[in-house]
Amino acid sequence: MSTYVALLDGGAREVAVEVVPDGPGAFAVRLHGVVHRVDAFQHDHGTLSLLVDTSSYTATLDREETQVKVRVRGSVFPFEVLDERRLRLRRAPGTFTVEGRQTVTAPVAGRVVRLLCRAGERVRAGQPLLVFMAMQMENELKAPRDGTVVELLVEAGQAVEGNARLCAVE
Amino acid sequence: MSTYVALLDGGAREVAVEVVPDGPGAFAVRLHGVVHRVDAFQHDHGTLSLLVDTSSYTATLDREETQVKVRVRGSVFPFEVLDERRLRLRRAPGTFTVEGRQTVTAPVAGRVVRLLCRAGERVRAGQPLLVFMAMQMENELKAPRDGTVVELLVEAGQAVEGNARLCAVE
Amino acid sequence: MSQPKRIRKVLVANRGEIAVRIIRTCQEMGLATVAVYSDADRGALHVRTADEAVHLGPSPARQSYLVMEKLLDAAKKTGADAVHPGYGFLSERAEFARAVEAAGLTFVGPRPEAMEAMGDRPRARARLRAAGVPVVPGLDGPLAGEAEALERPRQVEIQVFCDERGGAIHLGERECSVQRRHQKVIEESPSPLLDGPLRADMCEVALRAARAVDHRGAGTVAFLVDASRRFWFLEMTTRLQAEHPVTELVTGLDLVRLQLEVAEGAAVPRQDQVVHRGHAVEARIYAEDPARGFQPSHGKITYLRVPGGPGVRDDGGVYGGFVVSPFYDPLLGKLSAWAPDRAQAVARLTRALRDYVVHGIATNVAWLSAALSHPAFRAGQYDTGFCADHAQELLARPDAALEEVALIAAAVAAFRRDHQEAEAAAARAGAVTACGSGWARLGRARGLRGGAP
Amino acid sequence: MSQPKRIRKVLVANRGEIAVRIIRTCQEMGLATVAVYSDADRGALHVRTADEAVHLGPSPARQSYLVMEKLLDAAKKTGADAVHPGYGFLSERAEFARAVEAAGLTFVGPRPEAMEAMGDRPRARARLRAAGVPVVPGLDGPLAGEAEALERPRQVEIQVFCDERGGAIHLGERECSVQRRHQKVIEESPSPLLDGPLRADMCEVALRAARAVDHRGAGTVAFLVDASRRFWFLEMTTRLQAEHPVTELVTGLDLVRLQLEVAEGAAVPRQDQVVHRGHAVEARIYAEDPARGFQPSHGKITYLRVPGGPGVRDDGGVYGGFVVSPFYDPLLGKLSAWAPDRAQAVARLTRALRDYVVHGIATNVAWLSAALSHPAFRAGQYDTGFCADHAQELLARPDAALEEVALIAAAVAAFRRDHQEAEAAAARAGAVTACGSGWARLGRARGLRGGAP
Repeated sequence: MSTYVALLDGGAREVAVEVVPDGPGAFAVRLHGVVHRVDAFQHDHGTLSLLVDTSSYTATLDREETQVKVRVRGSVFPFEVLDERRLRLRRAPGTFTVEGRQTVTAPVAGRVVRLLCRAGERVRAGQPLLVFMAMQMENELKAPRDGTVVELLVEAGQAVEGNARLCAVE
Repeated sequence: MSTYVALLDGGAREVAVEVVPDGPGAFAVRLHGVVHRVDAFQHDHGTLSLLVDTSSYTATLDREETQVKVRVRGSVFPFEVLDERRLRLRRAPGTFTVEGRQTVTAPVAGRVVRLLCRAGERVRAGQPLLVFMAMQMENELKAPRDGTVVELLVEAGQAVEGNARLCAVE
Repeated sequence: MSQPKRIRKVLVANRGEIAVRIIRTCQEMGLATVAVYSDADRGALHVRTADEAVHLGPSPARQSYLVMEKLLDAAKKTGADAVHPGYGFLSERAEFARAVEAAGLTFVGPRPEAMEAMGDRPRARARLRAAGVPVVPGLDGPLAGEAEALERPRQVEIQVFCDERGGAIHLGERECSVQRRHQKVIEESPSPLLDGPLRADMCEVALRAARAVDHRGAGTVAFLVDASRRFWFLEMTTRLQAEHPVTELVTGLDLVRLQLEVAEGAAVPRQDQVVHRGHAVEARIYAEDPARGFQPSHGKITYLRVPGGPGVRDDGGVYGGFVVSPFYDPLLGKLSAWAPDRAQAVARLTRALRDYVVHGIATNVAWLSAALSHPAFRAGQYDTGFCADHAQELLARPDAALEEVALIAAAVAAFRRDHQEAEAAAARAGAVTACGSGWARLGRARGLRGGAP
Repeated sequence: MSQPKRIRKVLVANRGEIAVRIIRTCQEMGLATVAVYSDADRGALHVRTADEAVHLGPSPARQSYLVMEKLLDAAKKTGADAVHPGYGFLSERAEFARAVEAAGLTFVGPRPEAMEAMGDRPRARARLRAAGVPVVPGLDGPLAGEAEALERPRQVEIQVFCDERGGAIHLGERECSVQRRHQKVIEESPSPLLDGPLRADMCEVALRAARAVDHRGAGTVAFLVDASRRFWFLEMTTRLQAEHPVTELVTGLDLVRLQLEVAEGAAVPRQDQVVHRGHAVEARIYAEDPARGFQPSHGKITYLRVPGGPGVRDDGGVYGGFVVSPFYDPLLGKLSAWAPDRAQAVARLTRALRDYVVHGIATNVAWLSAALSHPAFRAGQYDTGFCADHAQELLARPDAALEEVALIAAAVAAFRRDHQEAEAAAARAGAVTACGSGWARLGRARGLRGGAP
């Protein structure tokens, strides 16, 4: 089960949605205390055909990071969708930014192609820290917050396992 | 200028078509001694809008190696299109297979990832000889003909320039 | 006579173009709609078009669209108060109509008794002969081979409509002689064969037949007409026909609306209120390959563009991106054209077919154009032997005049491909972010003019 | 009177939906067609639909579609013998008509003198007043502000058709009061305002106006009608109007065919041969964003699905994959519906708009649905102030009942994304051949149900 929290009206309202997979394309979704049986079918022109219980809808999702605009039958609903982890971070008292030491880990097994930062360097959130390669593709791994690179545990060319700790920013 | 030769009616007829680029999307095309001004526009659903002099056509091309089926206004024309090099090979007396020593070269600068053959090994046309990597993508380079690997000039991990000779089959 | 009830929510016990067609009229009438679907049809247009949709079961029709209990369960689950059967599937199964009515729902169609009366062909013929309807000669027993019993017959059908109050009208005829292996392909109204007196005779006999079985709702009385313009009853279908659009185009009536109104107990219009205007022709677009013996074609429709403009009607059941499965009739949709006269209507439909673009699967569009352009069809002089007689002529052969264009297209495409491969080799600079399984792809993305001005 | 000639090849001096519309009729009549295009329109539908196409020049209209010499050169180069101007661009420039005829070609439109007579509005009004046509009061001089001079007027236009032989008929009226900033958006025929006597009066006056300027071909006489049902001449256009489909749907006539026939010297039908039937409504589909002050929207149409079914007509000028450029009018096409009565026609158009799917750019489709559903429109009680009066009501606001659906859609989509990312991490085995700029892409390709049964 995964729980998502949608922030509506610019954060004034908060709605929790629980999703449990239930066969191919099928889900049980709890919303406002009611469990709906949902069948989702992705059309390749980018719309989602949704059967909610028996009702048929076509939804178009326009996503940018955690912001999403959902269009259903001509109505457009903008909101922010957070998963539990992001929500916890958001709820850290007094601030809505990422706090504490953040460790950057390898998403899958692969190889560190290049380092783009040095230990002790000040970095901004979103700044690329290193180039990581797996499955023949390169990706930049980015700083999760503003801060200092307090640990740098790998070097260029090094092969690492999935979830290996690469560096930390604090 | 490039010259193509189309083989029609299963090779019974042979027609030469010369193509000279003439600005973005524009070409001068000589066919049966007449030069046509052609404007070609590729629609992203896979059809080609062609203006031949002033006439407007929509062509759909279905290609498999050198065989191509062209559909224009409901008429379908199957033929084989060869460029000059292929035609020369075809015209080698007595046979329609690739003859002589064939050298495999690097299509662009890159790195040899893995060797899939050894010097002296017998190989079949189309059999992968080595894995070559460039632009973060791996490609297999294949034997151009049946024969023996008479030269193997690189080893796994070696970086090479574009057009570098990699191996030869004879 | 059961007491008809006001209909509020209609379950459409069908799929494809006819399900979409029925849902459209329901929407116009402000009625809620329920679609049903099999595994193969989860992404189908009728599922997306309806307000609600209920899964029936596996793809084969006998495990989904033909299972009465599943349909009744779907109606119950969604609170539908009426069931429209469309055509095919359960539409002529009296047992289904009976079960629907037993569940307290309205069956949009005739009473089960009328369906049974017509479903049993030998008995139906006897009954009709007693009512003075001429029946195809020598055919009291056998069920097959009607068309063969007469020489070169035409098949002309009369659309009738009857209500619960004794009202019975006809909406003129449809000429249905363009058939391939007994499957209609092109239909038109009026028939080029009929004149006023013959039409009046046939319509009168059709109404006699409908009354003889106490018919209710939409019905079609099919006749065979021989070379001497004598006609015989062939069969009566007690449901909407696929080719109903030609009748709608000529009369201006919406037959699905009429069906629903009659099912609610309303009267049919008076005969003198039915005014015929102009000429309509319909062509059925099938996913089949005429070059391979009309073998059905399956797979994803990668691109679809349907024609429009004056007098053109598209009744589609698919969309770009839909996957045509092998489980059902390969009918993708129907394209119809109306015009003030037959020549213009045929020219219009031919023009429209030229604009019908389907990629990804084979269709009979070119074959339909050839059929419409055939001199016998243009002259209106064709019978049920048309498709077989002209089978070779109707298969598209390449137009020699276009060979040069095809050669130019192939050469230009080859040039671009070669050119782009060369260009790609020189384009390494921006390559890190490129996506591709080979070098050529990068080149194609950069080197092509197209898609943007 | 110049000797009209048989037309064989028509150059269509226009673009977009009206060029496609004209080409369609030419194809039905067996006439060859020549399209013209600017840089931005190389991939446009009219270029692909015509038999031939000639490049005019850069994208701005003043360097392409408005350059008379380029159009004449194109006609000469292709051997066209007639020029159809469509609407807008050069369609009402007497100078162009004169140049076309001087080049020995047929101009499909009025004589240049009639265009000049109508183009000079103050003189036209004086001439018409002399002919007994009531002109908007207090407006002998000024060219602007007609609609403001009357309180809450309606704009009703009469379609007329005149031939070279003195024949002049009307094809009834079009109600054109739904206008946003003087741009028509929804039109219908007949007008809910007119009754028999008022219609007869207006049509008679319209024909008087057409005769007063010796008009030939298609013309439209626009009137303002005040709350007391008095009417005044506003202007006369001497070309095809964008909204001609509603007249075609009601009369069954093809106005482009009539234009071409009249240009060849044929007579118009007799007035008593023009029979009106039912009701038609048209909505113009614009690439504009009502939520952002109706700002035009440009870019690629990534997906397009147009509605069909009974009584629906699509006059489109674009296709899925086309790039809408900022250089021209943002009209993508027109969607019209016909039905036996007004309520059914409006319900039908509303239903059809629900099925109109455009991805990639913003459109006014939801706004049109809101306008058609507005009580004032449903009641037929609206005037030229309709759009401004109800501006706020017509802007789509989210339907609160759908919020739950949107939440479910977002949560399911998020779940899938997260799930696929996790799955992708476990899917390294088959990764060498994968194409993607990130890990998620691989997962999406593998993890999604969709597109195939």
